[in-house]
Amino acid sequence: MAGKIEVAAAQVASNVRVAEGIFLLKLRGDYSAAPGQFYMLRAWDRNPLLSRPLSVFNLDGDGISFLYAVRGRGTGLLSRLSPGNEIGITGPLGNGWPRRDGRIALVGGGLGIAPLFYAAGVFSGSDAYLGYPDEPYLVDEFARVAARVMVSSDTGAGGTKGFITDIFDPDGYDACYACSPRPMLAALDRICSRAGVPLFVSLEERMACGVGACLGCAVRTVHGYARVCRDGPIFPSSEVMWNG
Amino acid sequence: MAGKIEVAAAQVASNVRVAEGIFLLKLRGDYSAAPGQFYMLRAWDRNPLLSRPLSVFNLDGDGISFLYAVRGRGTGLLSRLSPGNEIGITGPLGNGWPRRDGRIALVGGGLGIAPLFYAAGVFSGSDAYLGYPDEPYLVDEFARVAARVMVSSDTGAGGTKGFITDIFDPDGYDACYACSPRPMLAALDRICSRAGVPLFVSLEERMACGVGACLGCAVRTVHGYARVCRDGPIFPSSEVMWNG
Amino acid sequence: MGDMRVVVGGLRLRNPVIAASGTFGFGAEYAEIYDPARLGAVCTKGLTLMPRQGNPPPRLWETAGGLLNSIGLQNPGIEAFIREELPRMKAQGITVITNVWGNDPGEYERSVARLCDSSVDAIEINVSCPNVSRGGPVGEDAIRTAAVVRRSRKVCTLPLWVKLPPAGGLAVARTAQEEGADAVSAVNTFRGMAIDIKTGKPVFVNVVAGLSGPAIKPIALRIVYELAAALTIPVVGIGGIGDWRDALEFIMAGAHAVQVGTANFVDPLAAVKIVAGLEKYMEENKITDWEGIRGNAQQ
Amino acid sequence: MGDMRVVVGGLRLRNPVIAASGTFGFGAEYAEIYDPARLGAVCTKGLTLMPRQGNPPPRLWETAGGLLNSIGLQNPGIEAFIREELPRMKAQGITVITNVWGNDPGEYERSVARLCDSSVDAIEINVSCPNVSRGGPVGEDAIRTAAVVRRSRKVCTLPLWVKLPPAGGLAVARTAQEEGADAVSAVNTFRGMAIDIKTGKPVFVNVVAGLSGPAIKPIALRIVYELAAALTIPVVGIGGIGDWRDALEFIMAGAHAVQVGTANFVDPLAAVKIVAGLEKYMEENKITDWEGIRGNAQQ
Ligand SMILES: Cc1cc2nc3c(=O)[nH]c(=O)nc-3n(C[C@H](O)[C@H](O)[C@H](O)COP(=O)(O)OP(=O)(O)OC[C@H]3O[C@@H](n4cnc5c(N)ncnc54)[C@H](O)[C@@H]3O)c2cc1C
Ligand SMILES: Cc1cc2nc3c(=O)[nH]c(=O)nc-3n(C[C@H](O)[C@H](O)[C@H](O)COP(=O)(O)OP(=O)(O)OC[C@H]3O[C@@H](n4cnc5c(N)ncnc54)[C@H](O)[C@@H]3O)c2cc1C
Ligand SMILES: Cc1cc2nc3c(=O)[nH]c(=O)nc-3n(C[C@H](O)[C@H](O)[C@H](O)COP(=O)(O)O)c2cc1C
Ligand SMILES: Cc1cc2nc3c(=O)[nH]c(=O)nc-3n(C[C@H](O)[C@H](O)[C@H](O)COP(=O)(O)O)c2cc1C
Ligand code: FES
Ligand code: FES
Repeated sequence: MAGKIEVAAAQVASNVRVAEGIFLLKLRGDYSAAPGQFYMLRAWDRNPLLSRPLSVFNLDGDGISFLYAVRGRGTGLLSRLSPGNEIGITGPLGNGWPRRDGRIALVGGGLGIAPLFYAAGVFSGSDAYLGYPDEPYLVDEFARVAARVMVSSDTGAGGTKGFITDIFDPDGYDACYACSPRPMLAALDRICSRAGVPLFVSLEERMACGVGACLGCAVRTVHGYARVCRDGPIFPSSEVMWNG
Repeated sequence: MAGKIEVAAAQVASNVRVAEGIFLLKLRGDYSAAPGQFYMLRAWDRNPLLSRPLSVFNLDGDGISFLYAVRGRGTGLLSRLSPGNEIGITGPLGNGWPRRDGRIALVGGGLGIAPLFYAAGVFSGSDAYLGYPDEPYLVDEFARVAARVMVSSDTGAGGTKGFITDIFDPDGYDACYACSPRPMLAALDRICSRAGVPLFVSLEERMACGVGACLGCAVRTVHGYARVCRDGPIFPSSEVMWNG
Repeated sequence: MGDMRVVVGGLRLRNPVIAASGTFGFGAEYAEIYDPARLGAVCTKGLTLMPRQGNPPPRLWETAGGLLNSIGLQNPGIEAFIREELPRMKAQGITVITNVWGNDPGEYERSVARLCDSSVDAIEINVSCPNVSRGGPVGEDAIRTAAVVRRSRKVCTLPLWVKLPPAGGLAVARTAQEEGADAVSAVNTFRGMAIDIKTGKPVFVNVVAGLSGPAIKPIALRIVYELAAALTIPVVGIGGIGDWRDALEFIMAGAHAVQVGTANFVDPLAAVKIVAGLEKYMEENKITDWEGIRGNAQQ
Repeated sequence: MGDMRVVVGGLRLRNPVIAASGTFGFGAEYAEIYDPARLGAVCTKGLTLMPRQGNPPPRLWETAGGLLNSIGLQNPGIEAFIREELPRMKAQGITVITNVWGNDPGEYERSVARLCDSSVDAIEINVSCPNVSRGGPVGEDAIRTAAVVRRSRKVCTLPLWVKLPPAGGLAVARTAQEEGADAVSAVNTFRGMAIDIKTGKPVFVNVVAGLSGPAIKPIALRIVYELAAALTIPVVGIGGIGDWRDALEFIMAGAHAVQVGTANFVDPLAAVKIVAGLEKYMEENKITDWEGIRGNAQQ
C-alpha cells in the first residue's frame, strides 16, 4: 500500500512536445513511485479548481517525468510550462502494479502507454505492445527498456495497421499489465481471460482529492464501488464490472 | 465624449520594471486616446473575473503604454507578461482632461503620475509636479515632454522631502490637472480653490463594465452619483464631494 | 440554416440571447462596441416610478468566479426613461424589455401601467432585487408576489415576465403563472456578502449584496431545470452564462431564452459571441429550430 | 501568543479549524500527509445505520470556482465505523465529530443513540445532504427537522450539532436551537446541476448534485452572518473556505469555528495552513482569544 504522500513544489526541468498535442514533462528532485502509481499536478491558482492526475512516466536520479496529452484547460496550462517554472505535485498515489514473476506483457493504447515506460524499466524483461492513433512516438525509448516492442496504429503509420488488440496474443505470458481507454481494456479482458492470463488494468475516473478521502472516483467492481485513486488505479481485470 | 470603443487582442511589445513593483507595459498597434482616458485590460481567463482599468501612460505611432503598480492578482499577472504575449484591451474609456488654454500644472502622486505623461505630451508647455513615495523614476522621460519637472518624495530621495502639495503652488497657473490617492486630491482641492485655480482630478473606483453600463463605480458629486468610468474619471474638483 | 427566432411569453425575439437587466444600462454604452439590435432583446436597468440614486459605494466586490453588487436600483425613473432612453433604443431597432421594481403592489401597478402605455416591447417585473430592502425580496414570498403580479397583469396587455429570486422556490413561480405572467425569468442574484478583514466590517453598507457570474451557474441551471418542469409558461434562463455552451445548457434544461449579465463585463462582446456560437451550433448539428433541443435534458 | 482553543456547543477544540464531512474520509488518508490531530477536529464522512454503496458514477464535475458532487453518502455503516475507524482515530488523538444521516427520524434516533454509546466526541446531524433524496433535504423543512433533532437530543448527551442546508432559512435553524441542538453547522452544499452538451443529458444520474468550493463562499458567509445574529447557540461556518483570510471572515461574521471541505482537494495542506495562518494573525494583531474578533462584523 501507499507509503508517505508528499506535497511538493517541484521545478520544471523540461517540458517537450513529443508528438502532436503530446508533451513530456520532467521535474527536478527526489521523488518515489511504483510503476502504475500517479501524482496529482497543478500549475494554476483556481481555474481549474482541482489538480490533475498523471501517471508516472519515469523516475530516475534526476527527477520524475509525466507524459500527457493536451485535453482541456488543465493539461493545456501544463503544456505552457517552461524550465524553471514551479509546479505543485502530490504523490505518489494509488497502488501500482503488483510484482509478478515470469513473462510480463505491457499493453498500452493511446496515452495509456504513459505508465508502461516506468513499468518496463522496473519489471525488466517485459514486452511492450504500444497502440497509437497515428504516428508513433517514443518507440526508441521504449526499445531501450523493454525486451521487445510491438507497435500498431489506427492509420498504419509506423507499425501494424489496427488496434493493439489485433497484434497482442496473451499466449505465453504470465501476466498482462494494461492501460488504455476503457473499450480496449474490456477487449483485453476477453482476450486474456480466454487465454487464462491474469490481467491488471489501470482505470481512470475524474478525481477530486486523489488520496481516497472524497469517494468521488468510484468504479464498480465485484466488491462494490472502489476508489480508483486509492484502491486502484490498478485493478485485477477479473474484479472490474466491464459492463457498468 | 467617448467615441468608438475598441475591443482588441493586443500584442505585448515590452513589459519593463521601472522601479520596485512598478512596470511599464507597451502594446503594439494603432490605438487612440485623449489624456486622462483609460483602458480595461485583461491577461487572464476567469481569475480574477473582471478586467483592470489602467490609464493611458503614452500613445505614439508604435502603440500604447501603461504604467502600473503591482497591487494584487490582476496587476501581478500583468507583470508576468512577456513580449509577444497577447492581452485583451477595451478602450479608450472615460472622458479625459478638458483642453484649456494657458499655463497648466500637472500634479501626480504615486501611480497618479501615470496619466500625466501623455497629458504633458499633448498639453505641451505644461509643468509636471511628481510625488513619489521613495526613489523617483521616469523623471528624465517627463523632463523631455514637460516644460518643467518638480519632484518630491516621502523619503527625500531624489527630490524635495515631503508631499507634492508641499512644493506645488497653484499661483500663476490657469488650470491644474491632478491624479493621486484621494487624500492628496482633497488637499489639492483646498489649495487650488483658495488660489482660484480650476482643478480637474482623476478619480478611482472599483469597476466592472468600465463603459458606464453597470453603475458600479459611483462617486458622489454635487449632482448625485456619477460614474467614474464614463462621467469621469476626470471631474472638476468643485463638483466632487470631498467628504463622502 | 437553423431558425434562431423564438417567441417567449408573447414576445418575438430574433434570437434567444438577451442582455440582462442592470448589466447593459439602456444599451447606449455597449452600442459604441456593437449593434445591440443583434441581440434578441435588451432588458433595461431596473426602473422605478421615481428616480433613485442607488446605494453608497463601494458597490462592487469580486469573489471567486463571481461578483457581488450593491447598486441599489439607481435609475432615472420611468418618465425620464420613456422620454430620454426609449426613443433612442427603439430607433436603434432594439427589442426593449423594461425591468421594473416597486416598493409595494400599488407602485408596481402604476409603473407597469405607465410602461404599458409606451413603446416598450415587454415588461419584466423584478420581485427579486436583493439590494433595496432588508430581509428577502418580495419574490421569496408567494402571497406578496401574487399581489404584485395580479395588479400588474390587470393593467398590462404587453408580455409580462416575472423575474424570480433564487430562493423563491417553485411555489412563488407557480403563483406568478397563476396570476397571469407570460413567462418567468430566473434567476436574479443570490444574497451574498463579504467582510473586509482589515476593518473587520462588511464591505457593503447594506451588508448583503447580490452575487452573480460563473460561480452561480450550477445552481441557476438547476432552478431553471426545475421551473421548466413545473411550469407551463416559458422560462428565461439567467445566471453565470458566459459562452454559447452555457447558454445551450440552459436551453437543454428547458429555457426558451437566456439572459447574459456579468459576462458582458468579462468580455464586452460576450452576448453577441453567444448569438454567433449558438448559430454555429445549430448549423453544425443540423438543428432547424429551438424545439429540437429545448428541454432535452428533462427526464 | 493567542489562545487558539475554543469551546463550540459543548465541544472543546484545540483550534477552530475542522475538516468538513465527506472531504476528509475518516482522517486516515490525509494522515499520510500530516497529523490530523493538528486540526481542531475531523468531521467524518456521513454515516448511516446500514452501509450505503453511494451513487453511480460520475460523482464529480468541476464548475467555475466550484465542485459538484454526487457521492450519495457511501459509507460502511455506523457499526463498521465504530469497529474499524474510530479506535484508530482516537488513538491518533483526533477529536472526532461524526456526521450522521437517516431516512427518517427513527433512524436518526437509533444512529445517534448508537454513536452516543461510543467514544466519539460530538455528533453532527446531517439534515442537509442534497444527494440522497429527490426534492429538498429534511433541513429545508422546519417541522421535519424538529422531529429529527428532538428524537436525537432525547437519546444523546454528547454535543449535538445540526448541519443545515443553505436553503433552510432562519426558521429551521431556530427550530434546531429550540429542540436542543448545541450548535448549528452551516452550510452543506447547494443544490446544483450540470448538463453535458454533447449528450444533452444531465451529467449526474440523480440530476441534482451538491455545489461546494470558493464559488459558494459569499452566500455561505451571508447565511452564517444571519444565523449568528439570530441564534444564541454557536454557529460553525462552512462553505468555500480556502485560506485563513476566508476563515477569518467567517469568524468575524460570528462563527465559533469553521470547517474546511473542498479546499483539501485544492491543496492537501489547506486545513493545517489555515490553522497556522490564524495563529499568525492572532499574534500579529495581539488578539488573545477568539472573543476579541468573533462577530465583530455584526452591527
Ligand atoms: C490515475 C490517472 C492517471 C492518468 N494518467 C494520465 C497520463 O499519464 N497521461 C495523460 O495524458 N492523461 C492521464 N490521465 C488523464 C488526465 O488526468 C486527464 O486527461 C486530465 O485530467 C484532463 O484535464 P484537462 O483539464 O486538460 O481536461 P478537462 O477539461 O478536465 O477534460 C477534457 C476531457 O478529459 C476528460 N477528463 C477530465 N478529467 C479526467 C480525469 N480525471 N480522468 C479521466 N478523464 C478525464 C474529460 O471527460 C474530457 O473529455 C490520467 C487519469 C487518471 C485518473
Ligand atoms: C480609471 C482608473 C485608472 C487607473 N489607472 C491606473 C494606472 O495607470 N496605473 C496603476 O497602477 N493603477 C491604475 N488604477 C488602479 C488599478 O486599476 C488597480 O490598482 C488594479 O485594478 C488593481 O488590481 P489587482 O488585481 O492587482 O488588485 P486587487 O487584488 O483587485 O486589489 C488590490 C488593491 O487595489 C485596490 N483596487 C482594486 N481595484 C481597484 C480599482 N478598480 N480602482 C481602485 N483601486 C482598486 C483594492 O482596494 C486593493 O487594495 C486605475 C484605476 C482606475 C479606476
Ligand atoms: C451590476 C448588476 C446590476 C444588476 N441590476 C439588476 C436590476 O436592476 N434588475 C434586475 O432584475 N436584475 C439586476 N441584476 C441581475 C442580473 O440581471 C442577473 O439576473 C444576474 O446578474 C445573474 O446573471 P449573471 O450571472 O449572468 O450576471 C444586476 C446584476 C448586476 C451584476
Ligand atoms: C465530495 C464531498 C462529499 C461530502 N460529503 C458530505 C457528507 O457526507 N455529509 C455532510 O454533511 N456534508 C458533506 N459534504 C459537504 C461538506 O461537508 C461541506 O459542507 C461543503 O462541501 C461546503 O464546504 P466547502 O465549500 O468547504 O467544501 C461533502 C462535500 C463534498 C465536496
Ligand atoms: S479522488 Fe477522492 S476518493 Fe478518489
Ligand atoms: S464600471 Fe460599470 S458603470 Fe462604471
